[in-house]
Amino acid sequence: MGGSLNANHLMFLGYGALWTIGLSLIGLLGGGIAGFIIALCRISPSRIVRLLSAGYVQLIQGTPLLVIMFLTYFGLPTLGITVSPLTAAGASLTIYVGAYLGEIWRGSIESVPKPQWEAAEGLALSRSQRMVKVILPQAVRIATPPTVGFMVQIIKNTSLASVVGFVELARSGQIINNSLFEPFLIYTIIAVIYFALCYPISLISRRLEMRSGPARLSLGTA
Amino acid sequence: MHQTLNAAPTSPVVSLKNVHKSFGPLKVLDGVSFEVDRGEVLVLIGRSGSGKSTALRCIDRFEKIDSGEIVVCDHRVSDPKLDLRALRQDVGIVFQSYNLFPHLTIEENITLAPCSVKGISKAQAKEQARQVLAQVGLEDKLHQYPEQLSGGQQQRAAIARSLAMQPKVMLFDEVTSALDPELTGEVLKVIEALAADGMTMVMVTHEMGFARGIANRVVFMHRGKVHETGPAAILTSPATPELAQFVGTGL
Amino acid sequence: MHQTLNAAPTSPVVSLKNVHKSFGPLKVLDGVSFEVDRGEVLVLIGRSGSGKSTALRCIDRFEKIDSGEIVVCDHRVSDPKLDLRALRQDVGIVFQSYNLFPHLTIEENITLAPCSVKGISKAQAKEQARQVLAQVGLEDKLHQYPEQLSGGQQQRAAIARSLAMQPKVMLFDEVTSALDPELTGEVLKVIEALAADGMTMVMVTHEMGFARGIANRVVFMHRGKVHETGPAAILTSPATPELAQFVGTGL
Amino acid sequence: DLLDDIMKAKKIRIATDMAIPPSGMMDANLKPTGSDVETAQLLAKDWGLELEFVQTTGATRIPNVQTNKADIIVSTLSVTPERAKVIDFTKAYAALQSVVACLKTVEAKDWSDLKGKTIAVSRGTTQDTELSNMKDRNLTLARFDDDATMVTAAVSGQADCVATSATIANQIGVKNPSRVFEPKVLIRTFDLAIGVRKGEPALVEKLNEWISTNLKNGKLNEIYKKFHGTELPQEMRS
Amino acid sequence: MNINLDFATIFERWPAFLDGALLTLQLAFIATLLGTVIGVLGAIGRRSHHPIVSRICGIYVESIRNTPLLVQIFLVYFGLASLGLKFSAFAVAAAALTINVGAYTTEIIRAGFDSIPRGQIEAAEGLALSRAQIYWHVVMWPAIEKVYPSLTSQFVLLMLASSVTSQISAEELTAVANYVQSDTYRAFETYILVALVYIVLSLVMRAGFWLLGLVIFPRRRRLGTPL
Ligand SMILES: Nc1ncnc2c1ncn2[C@@H]1O[C@H](COP(=O)(O)OP(=O)(O)OP(=O)(O)O)[C@@H](O)[C@H]1O
Ligand SMILES: Nc1ncnc2c1ncn2[C@@H]1O[C@H](COP(=O)(O)OP(=O)(O)OP(=O)(O)O)[C@@H](O)[C@H]1O
Ligand SMILES: [Mg+2]
Ligand SMILES: [Mg+2]
Repeated sequence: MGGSLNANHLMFLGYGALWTIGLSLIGLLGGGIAGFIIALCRISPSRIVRLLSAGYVQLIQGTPLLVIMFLTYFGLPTLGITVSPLTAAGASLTIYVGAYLGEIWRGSIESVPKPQWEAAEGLALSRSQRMVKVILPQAVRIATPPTVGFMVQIIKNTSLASVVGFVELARSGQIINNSLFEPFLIYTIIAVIYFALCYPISLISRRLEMRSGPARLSLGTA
Repeated sequence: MHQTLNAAPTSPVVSLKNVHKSFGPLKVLDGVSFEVDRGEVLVLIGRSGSGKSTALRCIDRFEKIDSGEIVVCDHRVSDPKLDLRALRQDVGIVFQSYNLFPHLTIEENITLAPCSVKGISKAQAKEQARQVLAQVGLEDKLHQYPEQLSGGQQQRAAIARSLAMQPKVMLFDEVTSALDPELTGEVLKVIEALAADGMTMVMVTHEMGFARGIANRVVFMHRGKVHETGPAAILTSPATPELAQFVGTGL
Repeated sequence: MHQTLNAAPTSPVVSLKNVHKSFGPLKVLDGVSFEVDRGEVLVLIGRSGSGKSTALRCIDRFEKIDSGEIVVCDHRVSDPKLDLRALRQDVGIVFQSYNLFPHLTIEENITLAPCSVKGISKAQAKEQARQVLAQVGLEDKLHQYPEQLSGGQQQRAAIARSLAMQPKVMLFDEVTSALDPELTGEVLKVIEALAADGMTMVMVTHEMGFARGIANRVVFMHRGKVHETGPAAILTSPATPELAQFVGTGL
Repeated sequence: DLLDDIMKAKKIRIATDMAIPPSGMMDANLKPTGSDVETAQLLAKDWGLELEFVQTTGATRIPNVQTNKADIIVSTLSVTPERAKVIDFTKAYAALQSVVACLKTVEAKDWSDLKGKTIAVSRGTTQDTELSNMKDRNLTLARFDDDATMVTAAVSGQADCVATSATIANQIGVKNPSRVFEPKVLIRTFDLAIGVRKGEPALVEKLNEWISTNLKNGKLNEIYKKFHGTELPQEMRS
Repeated sequence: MNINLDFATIFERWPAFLDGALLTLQLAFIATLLGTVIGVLGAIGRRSHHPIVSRICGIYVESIRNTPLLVQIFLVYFGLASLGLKFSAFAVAAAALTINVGAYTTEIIRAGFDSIPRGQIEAAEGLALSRAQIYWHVVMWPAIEKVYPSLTSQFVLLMLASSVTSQISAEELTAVANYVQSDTYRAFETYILVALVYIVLSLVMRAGFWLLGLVIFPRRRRLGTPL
C-alpha cells in the first residue's frame, strides 16, 4: 500500500472504463429489445398481459440493480443454472434497463394524442398499421430525448457489475484507492472520466429535446 | 370519384334504431332513430351538447352504444363481432379537429390508407392524392407538412384524405367551422359534386345557410332525442318551438 | 357591467397608424391603419392568412410591431416602456382556441384574475362569476372542469372569464366559430348589451351574418393591408372586387 | 469431490478481495500483492497448480465458493462460530491483531476512556462485530464500507479513533503527519483461516496439512511479516 | 449445490432491518422535500432570461447528472471535513442526496414548464396576471401535475440510490444488510430479504405519492384520471 498515482493506475482505470462502455452497450441492446416488448405488452389489449408486464415493471423498478445482479449471478446456480459473469451482468442489465425503457416508451406511445389514434382507425388501418405508420413514428420523436437521457444512467449503473466480479471503472477506482488511500483524488478522476463518457450523451439528448419540442417524460437515476 | 354501391337499393345506407348512449350518469343519446338512404345528404343540427358528435361517432363505432341498433352499409355496427376495418373502409369520417398526421406530408397523409388498406400502387395513390387535393383547392400543398398549413387548409386536407378512400358514406363533424366564407363555398361545391356522384353523407354543422344549401333531410337533435326531422325546408318553417328558437335567433 | 371610461371623449380607444409586422421574410401587416371609437364595434374580416389574428395580437402587445404606432386607451402600445399589465387590465382578449386553464374549475378560471390582479374578495369574485356565466348561459357549469365541457361551452366560459375583468376594450378572435346558431345568437345579445353599455370591441369573425348584425364598422383585410373599410353595409354592396368575391361566395 | 476436481484440472481458483490492504491489493504496477495473495501463490506453487484469482468484493466472498465459482477463499476470513455454520474453515494460517487506535494526543488507556468518542470502523469486519457486541461499554461507532474510506475519515478529521489492525492504523500518520494515530486498546487477536464450502473434508484435511507445514517452516510467518510488519503470534508458529 | 437457505438467522435481526428501513425512508423524505424546492427554483432559474442564472443552473444540473452519486457524496463528506466543518453522517447523506435529486427534479420540472402550451400563458397575460402569478397559477401546478409520474419515479429511484450513503457511515438499509451478511455470511438470505424490503418501501412511496396527488390535484380526484 502507499505509493502514488502513476501511469499504470491510469491505464488500469482506462481498462475499467472500456468495460464500463462494453457493459453499457450490452445493457442498451438487451434492454432496448426487452423494453420494446414490455412497452407493447403494457398497452396490449389483453388484460392479463397488461397486468403481468405492469407487475414486472413494478417489481424491477422497486429493486436495486445491485440486488438483481447478485441474485442473477449467485441465485441462478442454486436452481442448477450456471452463468458466467458476462451472462449474469448482461441478463441483469437487460432485465433492469428493459423495465425502465419499457415504461418510457409506453408513456411516449400513450402521449400521442387520442384523436390521432381515432383518425387512423377511421381510415380503416389495422392495429399493426396504425402502430407502425401513425403512432410509432410520432412516439419515437417523443421518446428519443428521454431514451438518450436514460443511457447516461445505464453508464453509471454498470458500476454495480462489480458484484459479479467485473472490474469496471468504479471498481478499478476502488481497487486503486485501496492501495493508495487517496479517495479524494481517485474519485475526482473517476468523476471526470464518467463525466467525459456521459456529458456528450446528455448533450445529444438535449439537442434532440429541443428539436422535437418539450419532453413529457424523463427518467433518471442517481 | 367512382362509387360501386353493393347495398340493395331498398335498404338504407345508414340506419339508427332507438339508440341509447350514456357517459356515466349523463344520458347523451336517448332513443335516437333515423335513416339515411343512398345518395342522400343528412344534416344533423342542434345546440351544443345535444349529442350530434356522439351520434356520428357511434355510427363509425368510435363509441359503443348501450342499446338499440345501428346498421351501416349492411354492417351491423351494434354487433360485438363486427368487422371494424370492413366498416371503416365503407365509412369516411372527418373530425371537428382535423387530426392530420403531423409526421407525414399532406401527400403521405392522403396516400397512407389507400396504399396500406386497399393495396393500390404508390403511383396510383399519388395521382389520386393530386385529384382530391385539387377538389379542395390545395394542389400546391402536396409536399407540405400539416403544421405548415393554416387551420382552414388543414381541415381541407383532412377532407381530401377521407375522400381518397372512396368511402360509401361520409361523416362530417363541423368540418367548415374553421373555414372562411370563401373556402366554405368551395367545400360546399366539392360536397355537392360528391352528392351528385351518389355519395351518401351525414354532416353535423352549425351553419344554417350551408345546411339549407346541401341538406336532403335535416335532423334536429335536442336533449339527446330527434326532436324534429324533415326536408331542408323545416329550417325556414320549423314545426316545433325549439327548432324555431334554434334557427330563429341565428342568421 | 359598470364601465368607467377615462379616455378623453375625442380620442379613439384603439388606434393603429401605419403598422408593419413581418414574421421572418413573411410580411403579415403591411401598413395597417384603423381607429375604433368609444362604444364602437369593429369587425375584422378577410380570408385565412390575411393577418387578422396578427393585427388583434399586436393591439394587446402579444406581438411587437416592426414600425408604426398603436395606442389603446391612452397606452402607447408601441412604446418599449409600456406598462403591460396596465394595458391588459383595460383590454380583454378571447382567443380562437379557448385557452381555459385545464386544472381549474370554471369558477376558478373566472375568479383567478379579479382576485389576483384587482384584489377583490373571493366572495365578491364568486358572485361576479355567477353573473358572467349567466350572461353566456352556463350558470350550471360553475364547478365543472373545462374538459368536461363541449367546445362551445368552453368558448363561452372563456368569454365569461374575460368579461369578469370588466375591460374597456374587448378583442375577440373568431370566438363564435365553435358555437351553434342558437348560442351565437345568445352571445350576440350579450355583446349587444355590452355595446349598449359603452363597451368598445374589435372582433375577427368568419360569420358574415353575425358581422352584419353587430358591426358598426367593418375592416376587410387582404394581403396584410386594409383593403376596404366602411359600415356593415359594405358587406352587402362591396366596393372592391376582392371583397365582393369574399362575401359573394359565402352565405 | 472438490479436491479431485482441483487436481484433475491442475488449476485452483482462489477468491481474494483485492481491495483490503495489506492482505489483498494492487502494487504500483497493478499486480496483485498482499499477504493473502502471496499465501495463495505459495499454496498453488507447492501443489503444482495453476492459480486463478477470482475477484470478489467483501459481500461475495462466500457466495463465490458456495456456487462453485471459486474453490477456496483466502481473503482475511476470521473465524467465528456464526460463520462456521455456513462454510467450513481450515485451521488458522495467520492472525490479525485488532486494536482501537486514537490520535496521539487523545488520552485513552482503557475502554472507559473511549466512551463518547466516535470510533471509525470498516463495516462488517470482525472489529465491527466485536465492538457492536460491547453494548455495556457505550461506544459510538461510525461504520464505513471499506478501509480506505475509514482511513480517509480519520485523515480528514471526521474521526479521532479507529478500530482496525495496527498496520492500517499506522497508515493514517503516513497520509497526514499532523494526525498520527497510535494503538490504545487491544480488542482481540483473530484467527484467519481459509474458507471451503461445506462438505469437502478431504480438501480441508489437505489444506490443514499444508498450513501446518508452512507455519513450521516459517514461510507463512515471513509473508505475514513482510506486509503487516509484525510476526505471527508465537503459539501459532510452533 | 450445498446451500441450505436459513432465513431464521436473518429474521432474528429484524429490529436492525427496521431501523435501516426507517433511516432510508427518512433520507428519502428529506431529500424529496428539499429536492422539490430546489427543482422548482432550479427550473425557474434554467428558464431565466438572465444568462448567468440559467448558466449556473445548467452547470449544476449537468455536473450532477453526469457523475455518480457516490463521488458526490464523498466530495461533500470529505470536502466539508477538510474545511473543518463536521456534520453527522446523516446530515451529510441527506444534503448530498438533496443536491443530487435536486438536479434531476430541476430537469423534470423544467420539461413540465416547457410543456405548458404558449396559449395558456398568453391567456393569463391577457388577463393582466403578473409574471409571478402566471408561474404560480398557470404554469407550476399544471406542470407538476403533468410530470408527477416522472417525479414519483425519480423519488423512488432516489430512495433506492440512497443505499450508497452506507459508504459514509449512514446506517440505512443497505448498510444494515452489509453488516448482517458479513456477520452471518448468509448473503442470499440477506439480499432476498433486503430486496423484499426495498420493494415494499417503493410500493409504500408510490402509494404515498398517489395519495398526495389526490390531495394536491383536485381535478385528478374529481375526474378520476389515473396519476
Ligand atoms: N367521452 C365523453 N365522456 C363524458 N362526457 C362526454 C364525452 N363525450 C361527450 N360528452 C358529453 O356528452 C354531451 C354531448 O356531447 P357531443 O360532443 O355529442 O355534443 P355536440 O352536440 O357535438 O356539441 P357541440 O356542438 O358543442 O360539438 C356533452 O354534454 C358532452 O359534455
Ligand atoms: N408566430 C408566427 N410565426 C410565423 N408565421 C406566423 C406566425 N403567426 C402567424 N404567422 C403567419 O402569418 C400569416 C397571418 O396569420 P394570421 O393568424 O394573422 O391569419 P388570420 O387572418 O388570422 O387567418 P385565419 O383566418 O386562418 O385565422 C399566416 O400566413 C401565418 O402562417
Ligand atoms: Mg360536436
Ligand atoms: Mg386567425
